[in-house]
Amino acid sequence: MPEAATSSAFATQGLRTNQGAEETVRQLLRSLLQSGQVEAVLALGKTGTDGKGVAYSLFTDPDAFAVDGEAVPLLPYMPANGGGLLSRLTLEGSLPGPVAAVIRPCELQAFIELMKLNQGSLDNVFLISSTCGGVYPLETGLEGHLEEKLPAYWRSIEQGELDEAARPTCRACESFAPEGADITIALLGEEGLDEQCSLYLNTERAAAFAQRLEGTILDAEPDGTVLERSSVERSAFREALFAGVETGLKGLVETFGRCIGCHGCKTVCPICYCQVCHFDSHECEREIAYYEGELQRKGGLRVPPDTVFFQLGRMAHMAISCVGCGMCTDVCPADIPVSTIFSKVAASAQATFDYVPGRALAEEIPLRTFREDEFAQVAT
Amino acid sequence: MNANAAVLPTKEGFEPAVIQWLKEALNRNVFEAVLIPVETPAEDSFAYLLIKDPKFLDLASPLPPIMPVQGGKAIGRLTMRGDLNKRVAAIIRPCEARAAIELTKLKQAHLTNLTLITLDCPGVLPLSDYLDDPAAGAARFREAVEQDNRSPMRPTCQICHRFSLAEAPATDLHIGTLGNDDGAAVIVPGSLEGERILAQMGLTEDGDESGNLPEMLERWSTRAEQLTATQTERRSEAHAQLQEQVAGADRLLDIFGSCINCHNCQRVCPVCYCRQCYFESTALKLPPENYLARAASKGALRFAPDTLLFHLGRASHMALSCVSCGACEDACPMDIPVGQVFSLLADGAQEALGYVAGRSVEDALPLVAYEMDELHDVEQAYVEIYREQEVQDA
Amino acid sequence: MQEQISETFSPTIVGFLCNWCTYAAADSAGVARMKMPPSVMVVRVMCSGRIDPLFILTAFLRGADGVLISGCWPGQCHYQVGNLQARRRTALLKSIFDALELEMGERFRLSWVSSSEAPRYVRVVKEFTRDVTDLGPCPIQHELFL
Amino acid sequence: MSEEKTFVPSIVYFMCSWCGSGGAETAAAHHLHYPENVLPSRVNCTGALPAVHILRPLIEGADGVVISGCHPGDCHYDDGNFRARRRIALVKSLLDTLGLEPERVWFRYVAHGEGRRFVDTAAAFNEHIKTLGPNPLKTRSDT
Repeated sequence: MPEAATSSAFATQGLRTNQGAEETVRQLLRSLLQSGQVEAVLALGKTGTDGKGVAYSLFTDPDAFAVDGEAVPLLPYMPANGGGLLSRLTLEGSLPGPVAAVIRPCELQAFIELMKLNQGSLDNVFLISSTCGGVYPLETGLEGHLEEKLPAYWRSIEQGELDEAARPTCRACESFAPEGADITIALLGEEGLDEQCSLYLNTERAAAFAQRLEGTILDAEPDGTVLERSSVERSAFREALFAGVETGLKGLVETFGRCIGCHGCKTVCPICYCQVCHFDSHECEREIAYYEGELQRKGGLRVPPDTVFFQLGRMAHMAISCVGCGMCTDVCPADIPVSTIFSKVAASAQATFDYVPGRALAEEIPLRTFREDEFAQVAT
Repeated sequence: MNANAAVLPTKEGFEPAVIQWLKEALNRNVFEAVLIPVETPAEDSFAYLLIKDPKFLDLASPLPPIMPVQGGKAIGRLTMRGDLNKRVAAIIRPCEARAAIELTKLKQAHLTNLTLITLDCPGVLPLSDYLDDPAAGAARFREAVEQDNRSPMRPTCQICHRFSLAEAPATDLHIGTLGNDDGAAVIVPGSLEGERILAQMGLTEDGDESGNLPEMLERWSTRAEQLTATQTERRSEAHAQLQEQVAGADRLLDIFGSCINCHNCQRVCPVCYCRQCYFESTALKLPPENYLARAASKGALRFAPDTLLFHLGRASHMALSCVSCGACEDACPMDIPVGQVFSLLADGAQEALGYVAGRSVEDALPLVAYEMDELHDVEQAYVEIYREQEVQDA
Repeated sequence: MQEQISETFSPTIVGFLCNWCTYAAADSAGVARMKMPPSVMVVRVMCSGRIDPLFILTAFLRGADGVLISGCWPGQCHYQVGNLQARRRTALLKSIFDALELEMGERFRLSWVSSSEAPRYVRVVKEFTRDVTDLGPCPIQHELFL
Repeated sequence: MSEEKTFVPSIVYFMCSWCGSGGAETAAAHHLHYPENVLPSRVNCTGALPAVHILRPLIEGADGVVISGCHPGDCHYDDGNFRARRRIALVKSLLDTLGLEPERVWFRYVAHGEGRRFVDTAAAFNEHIKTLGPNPLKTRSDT
């Protein structure tokens, strides 16, 4: 899988600028807005007068991408899954003009997956992504701790490694090279990221948009060895992480026992797109008779009920499309490693159908298709 | 006010005594089931359990150190579809009882056959603090309770002034522990149902062998009154301070700047009962042209949009029913002081409309009731000098 | 009471039967007075493709020891492909249970039984009842903290 | 030019369809003018105006919101205006607590025949908002 990922991530033309990665991206987005080539840019930005908050914003003012502007497109932080946001942006109709989005590979995957689920439109969306070195947990962003981490973050990126303080989900991520982006920014394992930056322009549109950037055309394909090494390392971490999941009924009950029922994992999940979740619907508003029946049968039951049902049911609904973005773990106020458990289940479900979510628009979602001669062992 | 109160025998310590009492009540068929917090199997949290089999009560904890689920919400989920057929007792904290009463008035809960039993609440620890190390958290909680110290508790608990029902018991039974040492407790009925239960359980004034009841009641209400006064003062000081921190667009947006729109605060709020929240509905999902136009007019648009509208709008929906339980703050992954801000907003709104959320099922909901002659300060008086002209025009 | 049950444990099985094939087979098995264990509580569905994984989860959480899903043979679905979709969903749920090591995979079964195969239906019920009896009561049903 | 003169506030005027908009009709019949930056919006009854619809314009670009309904006792639905008064008291209390200038919301009674009163309300509110200046929230991109 990683080989395929790297090759399609860098499809066509390479461009090396003699500016740092951060500056290159800022300059590119600024020029796109200034020239009117895009109407807006979806990227991370700082909020508030103190700039302590970080949120995605739809920028139309080119000055946001000035050196001291509020946009921070490459900040290793994920306050929301950008794929879900692009879906929200285009849910009620396709974009009237081009909009660029700077998002991470898992966000890109989520967006493609949502397109397969008819939750938006790809038209006029210009996707800029990068080889991802992970992001920090949400709580790192509180009280300005994120700034302190940045030097270490970029140092480890250049060495093709992940900072140990990055989210476990990111350290266990195997699809960190974007597929289907118009522009791929090479970050992982690239040297001198504060002085130079390599961009790979994968579409004609990307080549046209990047014309204003000064740089040298790269002949050689990028060196894939660092990415491969990172992939091996991350796979090992992933296996260790999965091995730590408490399984069985006991494990499930113990892990989700402290769930407070906020359903935040569902709200922030880019794949969970339902307007009203089944588990918030009247279907799950139980009649008195339900409680009394369960009481009769078991002598006691949890109120509100359906904690494990919610988790298992959500797995059944979205595990096939889970992109492992880790938002669910980040948001959990009870510190349940939701993403680890879901990723483990997703890996199993996706392997069953030999499916990689969000890889290509043409790949059908497994539950929408079938073959006559398959899963013979399942049915008797 | 405390007529027909009784002494709760607490020889073996307060919590075991309550559990023993509930077991006996189950055995005597005074209740058919009990809704009570129980420690989870991993021993790292608590959950409400509806218990019929008395043996499960051994695991119960009437006064857990955290509040992972607001008891009012649990009662709402249990009874949202109608009246209970079995007699159930719910052991909850005063703020949870207020939420249950509020939900009843909003027709989202039914109190028939449900006996609300409240306890004097010392507050609870912040959920994240406790989950970091449950054993240490439990010890910290015990110590704080013994020392009558609210500083390790959640900020909303630190400034809570309705932790006891000594002033006006709105629930069927209230167990008072304040003022009496060594876990001694009085149990005070707030309704005829409560009195009936005490009688059934043989807990009456006449049954008080020690003869300490009058003194205990006196000590309890004096202490509760005293503590209420200091807490009220603390609350108004804290609110004044908080208001300075949030007032004005800049400061407000700084506070909500790190919001990630997970809506956890809304989901865990006991009085936010809508199945489909307005702020998640299609009402705010608009064509991309709308978002782009809004972005163009300001230079940028935070996306997903409407963060402030969500918080302010939610306040407009529930501030009058807010019981300041702090569940929202516990559920916030970004540590936004949302519970404190909402308690500030709620106090202001409830004062403006002369209402106290969850005080009694009898009080009419403030947006349902009205007076003809009230709130004239929100009407914009028409300047009389125009009148002449008006008559002329006509 | 639990001890008593385990001695003469007869499992509760929820059977989701397709209206066009298996339900008819079950019907004719009854008409022909074929003998089978009374373990299956039948839920008639219009197509095995209608069965959401949540139905199966609900059955287990509400006290079922086994879940039987039965529809038309591949190629014979009244709605062309509903049974093939059901098969994929079953595979999905099995993979979820496997990943969580829930040991539930054996407790639900997908069988093809056409409307004329009453004896086959009886055999399926007998075999599944025997297998679930061997597995014993489903541990989920007495868990308080679900 | 000073800033105050160039500031044209954007104002949303929610009017009850029985009285407020009747007032607007009367005003039109009498050829009375009101500032064109006041955007009229008809609601069936002020009692049917959710608090969120007052907050939303204030966050998304309006400098002020004015609401007019029937005089007390004249409500087409008996008590809609009394309920509206409570709801507006709630909104004002929230805005006041958060220092968001509750004076940007006005509530006034305007009857069907009171065209002059309608025009005066629009004009007076316009002047009032001009003195208050632009709403600080409307330029913020991080709401």
